[in-house]
Amino acid sequence: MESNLLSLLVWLPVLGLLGIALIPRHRTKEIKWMAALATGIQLVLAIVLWSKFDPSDAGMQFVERADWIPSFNISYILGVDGLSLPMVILTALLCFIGVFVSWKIDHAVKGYFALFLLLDTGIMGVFVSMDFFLFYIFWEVMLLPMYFLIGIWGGPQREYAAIKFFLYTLFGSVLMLIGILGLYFTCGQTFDIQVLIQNAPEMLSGVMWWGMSAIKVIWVLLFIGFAIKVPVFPFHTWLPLAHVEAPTAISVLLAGILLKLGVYGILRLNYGLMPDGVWWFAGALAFLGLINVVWGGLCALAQTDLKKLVAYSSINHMGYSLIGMAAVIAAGSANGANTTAAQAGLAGAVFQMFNHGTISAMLFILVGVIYDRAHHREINGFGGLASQMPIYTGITALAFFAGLGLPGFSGFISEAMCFIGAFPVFKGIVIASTVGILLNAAYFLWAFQRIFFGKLNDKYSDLAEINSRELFTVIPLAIITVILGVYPAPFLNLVKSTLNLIIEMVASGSPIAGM
Amino acid sequence: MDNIYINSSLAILFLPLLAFTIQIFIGKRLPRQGDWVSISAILFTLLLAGYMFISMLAQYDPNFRYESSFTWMDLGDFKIRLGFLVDNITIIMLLVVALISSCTHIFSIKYLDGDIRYSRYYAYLGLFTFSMNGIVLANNLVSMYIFWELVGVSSYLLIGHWFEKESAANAAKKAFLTNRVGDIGFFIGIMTVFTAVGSFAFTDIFEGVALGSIEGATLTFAGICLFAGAMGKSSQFPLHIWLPDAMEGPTPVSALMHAATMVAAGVYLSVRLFPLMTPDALTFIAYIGGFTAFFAATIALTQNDIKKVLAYSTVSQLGYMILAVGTGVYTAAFFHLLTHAMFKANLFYGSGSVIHSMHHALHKKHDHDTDPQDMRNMGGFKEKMPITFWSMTISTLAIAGVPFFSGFLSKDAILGGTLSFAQNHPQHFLLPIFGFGAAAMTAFYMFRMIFMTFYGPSKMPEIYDDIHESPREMTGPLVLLGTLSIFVFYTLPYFNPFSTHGWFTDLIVAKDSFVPGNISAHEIAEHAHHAHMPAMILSLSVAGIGILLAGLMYLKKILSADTWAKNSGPLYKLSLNKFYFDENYDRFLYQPLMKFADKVAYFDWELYDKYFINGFGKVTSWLSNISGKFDYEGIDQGLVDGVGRSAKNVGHSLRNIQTGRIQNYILYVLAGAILMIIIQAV
Amino acid sequence: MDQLVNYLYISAILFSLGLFGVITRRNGIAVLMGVELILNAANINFVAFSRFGGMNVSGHVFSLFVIVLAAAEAAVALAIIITIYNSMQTVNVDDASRLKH
Amino acid sequence: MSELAFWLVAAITVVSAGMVVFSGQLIYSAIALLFTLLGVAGLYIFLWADFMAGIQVMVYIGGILVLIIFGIMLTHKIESVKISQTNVQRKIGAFVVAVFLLFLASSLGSAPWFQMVTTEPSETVSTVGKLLMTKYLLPFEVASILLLGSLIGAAMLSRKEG
Repeated sequence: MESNLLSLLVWLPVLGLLGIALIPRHRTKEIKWMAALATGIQLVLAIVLWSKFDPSDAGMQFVERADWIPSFNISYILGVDGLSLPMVILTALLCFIGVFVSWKIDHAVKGYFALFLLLDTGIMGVFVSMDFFLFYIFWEVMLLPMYFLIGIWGGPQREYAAIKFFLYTLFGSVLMLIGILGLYFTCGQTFDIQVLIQNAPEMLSGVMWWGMSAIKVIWVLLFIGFAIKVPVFPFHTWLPLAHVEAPTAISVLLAGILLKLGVYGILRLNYGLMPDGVWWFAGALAFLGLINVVWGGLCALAQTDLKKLVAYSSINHMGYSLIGMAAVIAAGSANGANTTAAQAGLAGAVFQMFNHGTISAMLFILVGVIYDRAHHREINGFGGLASQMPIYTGITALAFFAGLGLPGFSGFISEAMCFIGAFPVFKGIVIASTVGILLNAAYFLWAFQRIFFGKLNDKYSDLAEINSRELFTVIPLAIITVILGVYPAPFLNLVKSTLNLIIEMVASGSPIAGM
Repeated sequence: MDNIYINSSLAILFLPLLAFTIQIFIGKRLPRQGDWVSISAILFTLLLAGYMFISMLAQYDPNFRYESSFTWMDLGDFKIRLGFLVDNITIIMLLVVALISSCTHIFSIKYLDGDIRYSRYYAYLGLFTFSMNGIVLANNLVSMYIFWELVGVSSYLLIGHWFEKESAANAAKKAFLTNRVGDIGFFIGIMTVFTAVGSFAFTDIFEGVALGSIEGATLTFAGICLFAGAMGKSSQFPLHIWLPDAMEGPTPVSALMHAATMVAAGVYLSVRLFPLMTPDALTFIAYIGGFTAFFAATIALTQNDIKKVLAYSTVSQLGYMILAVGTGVYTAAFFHLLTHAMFKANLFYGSGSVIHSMHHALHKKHDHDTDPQDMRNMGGFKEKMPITFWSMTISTLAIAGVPFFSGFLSKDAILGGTLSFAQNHPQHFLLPIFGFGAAAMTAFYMFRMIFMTFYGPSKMPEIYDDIHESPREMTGPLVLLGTLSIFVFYTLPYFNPFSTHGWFTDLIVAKDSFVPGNISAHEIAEHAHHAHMPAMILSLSVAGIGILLAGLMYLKKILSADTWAKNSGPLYKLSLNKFYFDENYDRFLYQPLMKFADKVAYFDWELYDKYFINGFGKVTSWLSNISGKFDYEGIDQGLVDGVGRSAKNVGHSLRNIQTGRIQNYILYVLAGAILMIIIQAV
Repeated sequence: MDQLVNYLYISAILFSLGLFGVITRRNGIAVLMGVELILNAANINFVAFSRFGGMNVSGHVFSLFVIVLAAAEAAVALAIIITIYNSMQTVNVDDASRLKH
Repeated sequence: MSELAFWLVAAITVVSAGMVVFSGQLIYSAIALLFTLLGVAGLYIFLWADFMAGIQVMVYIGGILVLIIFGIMLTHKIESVKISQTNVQRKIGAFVVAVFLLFLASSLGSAPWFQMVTTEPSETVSTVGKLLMTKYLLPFEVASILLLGSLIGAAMLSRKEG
């Protein structure tokens, strides 16, 4: 059982999918419960995984290994470490919640939940696959259901949004594929990520392609692939559109997990395989983070559509993560071997991506709740809802305050850690991006005021209070946010040995000489 | 012994939080909306704080200090330890917070009677008390910052208590955002200090400063940044704009947060961090404080809203405290914080009492348009509300700096410090001018308020009959705090009304700065002592002039206020309109920012995405058109004999290969196989 | 006759002819005959390799299975062709392809 | 002598196969196919596969060919014995197939074939039978299921009401 835990986690949704396929299409209730069952068991398994995980071990655990296409050295390798475990848990949790968020889906229910479960498998697979080829396959598996989920069950502009999302991501994955092949042929024709992590730094150093360092080329190829998912500034425009058009549950998964894949990929692959490249790129990374923070914040401030505001806030929040990631180079001897800052920054970045997962999921669910009732999301179209829906107001206030980085919520800790970590190396950038904290507060509070404060809009005097199903989807996330905000140690202990390993690797790298 | 401190501190910290939790979740369903839960929690806190205070007095040790911390997070090298620091300053602050908070809780029973969010209100009070105690107990910058922001949010929630009013919602947002500006500075300061020292704990930081791990310009920068937090919270120029607006909140809240405790947090922070401030940073602080004291006083001169007068007075008094920190007499700052908390809270309760009765009187007349806070509608309340009148008068005497009252002692200490500072550094002659000027104005506008409210004929005779003294729940705190404005409580066991010498000066002793080369605490005390006499005489005379002028203008009406206003020309208008700060911030910061944000969003959505990104799509489809044509005309037609017919576009050209004829496919397969063989052979 | 390669040549020719038939014939039955040729070519190879590979009879078994398959395939294919003919009055494969539904 | 016989059989096989493909009339093709199949059976004999030769004659000629002729008869009016048939993509097909054959032949000719020297067994039936019942039992059973399936399938397809 234990040795197959990861496979079970990955393929369980597919089992659920088969189950759904057997249920006649008009029995929507059974279909929904089947999806809930599959994701529920998955969540339980994820928790079992967590309880059996040994946080002191920095390496891969629960490794499964089987030959797949031996002639190309492609294998089926799964494993988790401190970096991916939180993401696995988050994925299981959000997928489970996502099923209940989509409870109200009323057309083509069967197809929806089938695709939903397929998406679940894809995401889970990306986080646990330790073979580059497998990773890529899962990466693509994820793309397809997303396309249909947005394109069929989305809002009025759904087709445009879906195709845009699809093309953007496809563009990224093509570049990524080139990068993967480059690595494959330069580093001993293997796709095994663990082997690559061992060998790649050495085998890549000094390799030149067309007068450019191979590290730089591969770094940039992979980075763009991941940056589109994050999304990093110039590649971000699919996000607001996709978020706005996607059904609520899909927005939740999109913001909660899919964006994290980008950061995860950069940390796992760019950082793991090319520590020298980190030295070359960290400055740019921090700068992109700054742009994300400020740009996202400003755009969010200008929005009148609540969902778009939350979408831009995601861009803003992921910027903090980028800044924190860039802090890793503080650990290098050139920067005074300041491992303290590097640990703070990297742990902050990882923590931020987890927290954004819970917080933005909460925000999107809450936007969905109000949209279901009022059938629009125009911020200025509400007003005074606080007196009509006190519980909803309370939860939303909690989510908004969590989003604007109020202490007591987990988002604050991670943002602060990102900044503290990056400060010694990138003083100017960090100081400039603290403006983001202000923008953050400004757009959330302003939106909050416009929706909930003031006199109650007569149109909404019969708006129903948030119901227990919706509460059930939000409360777990709120609890996690608060608990980790008060006492983050459980999370940080989980990730720290893996992250310290990454820091060690990066610290041992050096800036690339020449082009 | 230590354990008792730690246990009572923990209890003091978490009891209000418990009350908050209970109120938030089940408050509404409890009898009396659960106010008794909050009140008993806070009274218990008061008991504990009182106990700590008494044991402090029993110990009578100026160097008493107890610290305890635990590891909050540990990433190997990066560690954060949070903990408590209990010393005399902490204990006094805890008592102040518990006392004023208890008063507010009791005062609010009647003041908010029948409010629709009564339990919510008490919940937020609990949250505030919790976070304020957190600030007071913090022994490190991290927990300080955490509670700092939590205080901000409880202030947001309480100012916005009546959120149906647009102005209240705006004020709440403004308060939070303005505070955030300061907090950003605070945060940058924390990062600077941490980067240099590697720890957040005060003790480690001071040690680092003493050892020189952070010094010179960096330390000045860090000091000023940290002080920026205090500027935001203590509403110092130019971040003072939120405090007057914050008066939109219920008056007891104004008394608790926006007069006595929360705004004093900035001063508290400055006092705590005084040892790491460099002379340059201190000079900056002194000027900010001095200017704020003066500037806010000039605005207070002309305000007609009773709470606005008090609000600007608060800003001005906070400026005093900051000035004291800047000039090195930081114990005087803390002393003023203590006395100010009592008399200013009292003044707010008094104004609350007046507003409450005005409100009820107006309500009886079904008059909802008249502003119950406007002093031009009051007058002659002295007979109707004697308790309120007397307690307010005592507090006004205290704030004006009249001997035998607490304010005299603390203000005098500050002014003495400022004067001696200017004597040693003649180039900073402006600071005492600010200080004494503000003192004169304070005396003037406070008595103006008293005269306009309580003396003379009533300006709205139609409601005069309905003005009544407030109920006991409201007068109780008034009497208590009014009594505490008398000097003896601060000079015990001595009874000299002209000397601060007493338990406070014995227990709170200034310590040397940790910044190498700074002037020592002993020297500062020495200088201040010398300046004591002239400062006292000067302050007494300016206060006397202020009171006299107020009396002539508003009591005896010998001087006409209108004529004076006219004569002062634009100055009067500037003061009345608060120097147009809000308007200018709106015009030069807020609006441009919003416009910029709109532009950015427009660019992002309408231009960048629509043209640039979608342009890629267009280019790609154009290229694929070309390649499709090439494919069709070049390859397809040549290879497939006679199959291709007229095809309209690229999509169709591809379709031509898809004949649906299996035999064609086999042929292609075969051709492909041959091709592969050829490739293999070559 | 004792040279493996001769058999292979014959088989190759048979295979190519069969292929040509499959590709070019329009009549379904003729296509089927082409397929039979291809199968026979394969069978010759099996048996030939069996003979020159140490008389390993496994080759025979294989071609036996191929024959079985061929029989099944012929039966089904003819059934299909007859059905198509019954409904469309044609046995031309390309006609059939054009009349989907 | 046997060498001559071999070439004769080979010639019959190849030529008749050509006729199968090129003949303009379907019924001629069918008859040519008969000779091809017979030729292949002959080749089996030269390859010491007596049992296979027998099976070839029985199954192919006795079964499949009869089936094909039945098919031809069933799908054409009996009076039109000259069942003409046309070809598509003749030229290009011929070209491609010819090139293919060329490659095939050249690779066959250039490959270094390895031949084992063995003696002719007296008969192969028992060996084949043993193999079928032991080593190839599973494929054997599968083949039987396939046959059953195709039997049912064919019956289903050719029912009047499909």
